[in-house]
Amino acid sequence: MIDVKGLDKVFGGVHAIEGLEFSVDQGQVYSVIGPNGAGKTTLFNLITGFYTPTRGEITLNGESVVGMDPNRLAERGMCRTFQQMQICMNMTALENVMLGRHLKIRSGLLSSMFRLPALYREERACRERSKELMEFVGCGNYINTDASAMSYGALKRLEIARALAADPKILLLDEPAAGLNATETAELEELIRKVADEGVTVMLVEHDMKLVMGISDRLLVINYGRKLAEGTPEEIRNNPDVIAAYLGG
Amino acid sequence: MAKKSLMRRVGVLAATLTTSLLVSAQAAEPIKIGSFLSVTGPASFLGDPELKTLEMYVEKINEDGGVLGRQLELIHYDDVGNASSARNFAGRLIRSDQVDIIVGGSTTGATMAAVPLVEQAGMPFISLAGAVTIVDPVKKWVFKTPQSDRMAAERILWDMKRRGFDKIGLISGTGGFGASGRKQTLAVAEEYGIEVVADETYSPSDSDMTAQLTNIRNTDGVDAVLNFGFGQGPAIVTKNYAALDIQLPFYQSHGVASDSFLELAGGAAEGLRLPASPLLVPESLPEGDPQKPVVQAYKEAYEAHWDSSVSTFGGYAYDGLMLAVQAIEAAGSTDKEAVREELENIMGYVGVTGIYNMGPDDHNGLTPESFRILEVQGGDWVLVE
Amino acid sequence: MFSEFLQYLFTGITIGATYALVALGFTIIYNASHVINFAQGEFLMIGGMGTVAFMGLGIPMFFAIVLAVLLACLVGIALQRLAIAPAKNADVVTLIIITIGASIFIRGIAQVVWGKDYHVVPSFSGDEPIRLGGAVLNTQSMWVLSIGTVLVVALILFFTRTLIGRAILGTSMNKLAAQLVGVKTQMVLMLAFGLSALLGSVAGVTVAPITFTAYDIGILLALKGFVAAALGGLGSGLGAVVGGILLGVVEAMTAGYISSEYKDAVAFSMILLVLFFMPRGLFGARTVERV
Amino acid sequence: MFERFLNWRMNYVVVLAVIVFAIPLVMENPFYYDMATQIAIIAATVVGLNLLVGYAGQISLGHAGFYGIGAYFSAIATTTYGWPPLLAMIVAAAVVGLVAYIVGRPILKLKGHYLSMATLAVGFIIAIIINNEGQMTGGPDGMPVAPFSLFGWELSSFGLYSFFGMAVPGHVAWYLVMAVILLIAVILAQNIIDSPLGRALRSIHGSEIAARTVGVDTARYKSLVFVISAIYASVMGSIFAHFSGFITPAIASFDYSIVLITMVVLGGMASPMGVILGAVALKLLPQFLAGFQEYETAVFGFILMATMIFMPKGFYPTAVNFVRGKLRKSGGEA
Repeated sequence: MIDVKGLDKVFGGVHAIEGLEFSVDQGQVYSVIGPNGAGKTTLFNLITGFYTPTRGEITLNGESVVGMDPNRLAERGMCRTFQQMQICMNMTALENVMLGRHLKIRSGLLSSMFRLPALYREERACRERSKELMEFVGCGNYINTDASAMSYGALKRLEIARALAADPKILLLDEPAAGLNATETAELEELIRKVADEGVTVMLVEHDMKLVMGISDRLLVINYGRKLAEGTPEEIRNNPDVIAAYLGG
Repeated sequence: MAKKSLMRRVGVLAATLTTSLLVSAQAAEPIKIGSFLSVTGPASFLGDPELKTLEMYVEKINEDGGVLGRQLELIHYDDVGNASSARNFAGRLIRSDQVDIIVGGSTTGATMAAVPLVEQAGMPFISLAGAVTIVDPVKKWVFKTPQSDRMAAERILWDMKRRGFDKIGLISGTGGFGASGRKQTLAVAEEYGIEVVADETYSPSDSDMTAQLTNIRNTDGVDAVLNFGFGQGPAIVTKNYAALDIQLPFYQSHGVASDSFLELAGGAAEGLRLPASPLLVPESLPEGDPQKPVVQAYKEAYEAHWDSSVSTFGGYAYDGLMLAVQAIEAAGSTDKEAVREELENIMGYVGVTGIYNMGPDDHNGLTPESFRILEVQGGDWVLVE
Repeated sequence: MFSEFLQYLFTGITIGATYALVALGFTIIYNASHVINFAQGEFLMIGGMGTVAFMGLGIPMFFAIVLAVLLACLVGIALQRLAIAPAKNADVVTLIIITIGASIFIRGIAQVVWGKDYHVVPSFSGDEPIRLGGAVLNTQSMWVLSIGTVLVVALILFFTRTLIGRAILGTSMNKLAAQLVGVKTQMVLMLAFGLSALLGSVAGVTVAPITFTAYDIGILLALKGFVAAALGGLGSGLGAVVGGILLGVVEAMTAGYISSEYKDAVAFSMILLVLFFMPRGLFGARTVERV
Repeated sequence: MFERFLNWRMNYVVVLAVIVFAIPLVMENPFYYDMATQIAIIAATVVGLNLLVGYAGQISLGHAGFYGIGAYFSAIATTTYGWPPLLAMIVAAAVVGLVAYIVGRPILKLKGHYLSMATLAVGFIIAIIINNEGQMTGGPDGMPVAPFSLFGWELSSFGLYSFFGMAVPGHVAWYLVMAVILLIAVILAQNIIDSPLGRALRSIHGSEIAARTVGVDTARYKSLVFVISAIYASVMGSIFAHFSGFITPAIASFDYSIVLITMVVLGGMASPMGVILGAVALKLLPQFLAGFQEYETAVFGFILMATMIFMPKGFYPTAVNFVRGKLRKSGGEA
């Protein structure tokens, strides 16, 4: 589904990502791990169009997506969450999720201004679907709450609900478990599994090894922007380079 | 100084309040004179002396028993030089305060913005602003006291022609006054057989006009230079003119006819000429001049009352108020149609600015000759004749 | 031909130096607090009008200038304490409106206290201009340029060589970190406003002999200063100077060679073009969007 | 029932309608109508500007420029060339929309102070052109404008009209027409806010990054709302020109842009009722301050500054929150 070849990103002379190559298949849960500052978030930003690679090729379903804006990638079924959450605090929780369905709505300016019946129907469907999703991620009791009044853990789930609202084919989650307690993490693991079961490809950046090892189909380990290892959780667990990097370095 | 005038104003207010209380017991309703002026903002040098003049003479007239046995009441608003506010205040005067006549409008923009309202409401309106568009074409209810900028242009060109200049360089401000003056100068130049060979402008808030003046200096065959503008701009032009050491005769418009211009421009103003009201040179007027006593009286009264020197602009307000009073007296009432007619009938009224001869097709009543040509000599105005 | 060009250049540099000084004032405050202070022009006004007022009391020019500058600094500090600090977490637009309100307030007070007339501040060294290659240059322009240069150099030294200067820069980069290492950020912000007022009022006195001075002189100068600062790149001292001079020269050249009516329009179009191609001005910090 | 009304998105429009239509029952003075009509015109302008500033979070310090183009286009087309006013207004709106689209595309890539700078520059250029093209616009002294007329029916503040047999003086007629236009402007704006489009706009304010990840074409939406707000300004400019009968370049000036944005911020960003009250306050303040004579400027500046310092969210949202807090508190106690 995603193929990355010879990916380089240089910030002011520093290689944040260097010569990275990997591919993610449809329906996989694919995790990227590595020490802090290894370039995981940079990699996500490159894939989702927030950064433009210095060199290299990224293809999504065979189409090159280098230099494509995030909103155009969203049109191709890619959606993501952020390590530093991006929630619209000026809106309610439900509106945030409804925003996720932006691309599903066809009504334009005129039907908005004059509130034509088509818009009304579409909005009602959108609201229903968004409520379902909030239930699905476990935010059901926050529907009419202002986003600014929600707890950290709830916002994390809300961000996932918003990403899911776009009916993505591929979902990128950047440290979804950061700041969550053990119970919440367990709930999150279950949630990701449910998402993957629905056929959505999931890419994951995460530090919580228990979560990653339990859920991933394949893992990519990077260090200093370079690929250290790639494989199934089992292979990674036994990879001497990885052990050295994590324990020794 | 500002404090002093404030104290004085409070005093005046108290005095008018008590007198009006005493008088109102037996007298009829006061005659309401409405006014909107640019007392603050970029045109405050117009509105400030105008308001001072109106306040002072309304008080004086009331002390002398008022008009038609009724007291005058001045209702004034500050339009800050903004035409939209001027329009709103004109509306307030007409509809809310229900004044009997309006004397005001410091700038042409403010005046013209109020014109549709006064015309529709049928309110006699004496403007204190300069542009010829105010009275040309004639508007039924609108009069004005200052000479038109067209007359200023004519007078300047007349003096230039007299001195044998054929080609002139023009520099003007892009504000209302300068832009209108430029238009009128270009329009009348041909009549006088004068060619405008350089035409430059500056924005009213510019701080240096050297570049424009350099262009004029480098134009071939320029005999004299004219600057049309008001505010501090012309003073900067004058300074730059001197600094560039341009030796050509220099003219300014009546827009700078005040002592404060001399203060700002200093020695750089030496030798320049401009058309102005005789107010700046009352002493040099010949004995037989009918305007001499009027001008002297106004100057003395103003300077004694306000402790600051007179400007031409205050004179416009003086004439406006006096014309209003004369028309009301002639009409014998404040009936608007009657007052308007009497304004139109004013003949031979000797004012500070000139001698007014109104008529159905002349709502200004002045001639270019009412402008005196002055020259700056030794840091003071001198009458050239 | 050449003398014409030289004349336009001199004019442009003189006006530009004024803009540059105002832009520097913006820069100092922007660097310390990320606030664009629309009351910056009022500091210039206080410098000029204050000098006139104190001289009117019979105080010799030099001391009158010192008093005016002190007055401006006080106003600057008061502005920070009383208006900016209480609204610390407000929106960009809200802060803009607060500083606009402050500028109207200061102007209103000045108009009551000092009156509405324009005033002259005498040139520092006479009115006799310098002649150079067929063009003339006011001695006061030389003063503007040299005082401007001295101020710029002093500022650079201040920000790089002194502890307080570095504290101001540190506060701008990361307020929390600065607090952690013991910088009293409130103190630093007050200092930045005071410094900006000092710069503005000195500029105000220096240009007053050329532009005259009045209670409302600050409006336009602040606007042009903001334009210059944005052109050069907000927060960059070098940008402020280059932006100011560039703006002045473009204005003078346009007035000289193209059209004096449209010189301001040409200047504003230039800003737009620069911003289209360099969204952070000529020397503004290039930052990477963090997500 | 009352509960439902409280939660209804358009509830304030009903309140507004009641207020604006109750005014003729209690107000007589024609001057007050004159002011009320102008307030309605300017309120509708800032309701449009609020879509850009309050909802999409983009600053414009040049909006008076669009207002000015609308006013001058209508003035010149009707007065000089004799176009029907409605046609002139529509064409003006189209022209302004086009101008806003062309300049908006590149400008709206800028952020924060740079965006304010660029919009300021656009506004200034428009004002300079209006000021300098005196042949067409009358230059700095302004130009007269023909009264508004529709199919031979002329609307003038000094006319007399009959409405279902009731005699309606011109100033009341103008006021009522403008009140209806204001309500329409508010309803259209509220519809936009409550639509998916409005959600996308608000998301740009809330988090542009979030907006982009869910597929909002932020550049397109920003220029769309810029165009909409510019068209609001243009139409209101056209109406003002006809109402006022005389316009000067001051209505396109930087000062006026500042007045517009101040109304938005003062009343309360992202709150249509707030910005309307902002317009009311800022328009009436000079009339009240007229009594302060030379202190007027200082008092005005002080009020502006103090309001923003103590109510940075604008006075309407602050007041609403205050009342809500009180209600909640008293509810809790009961």
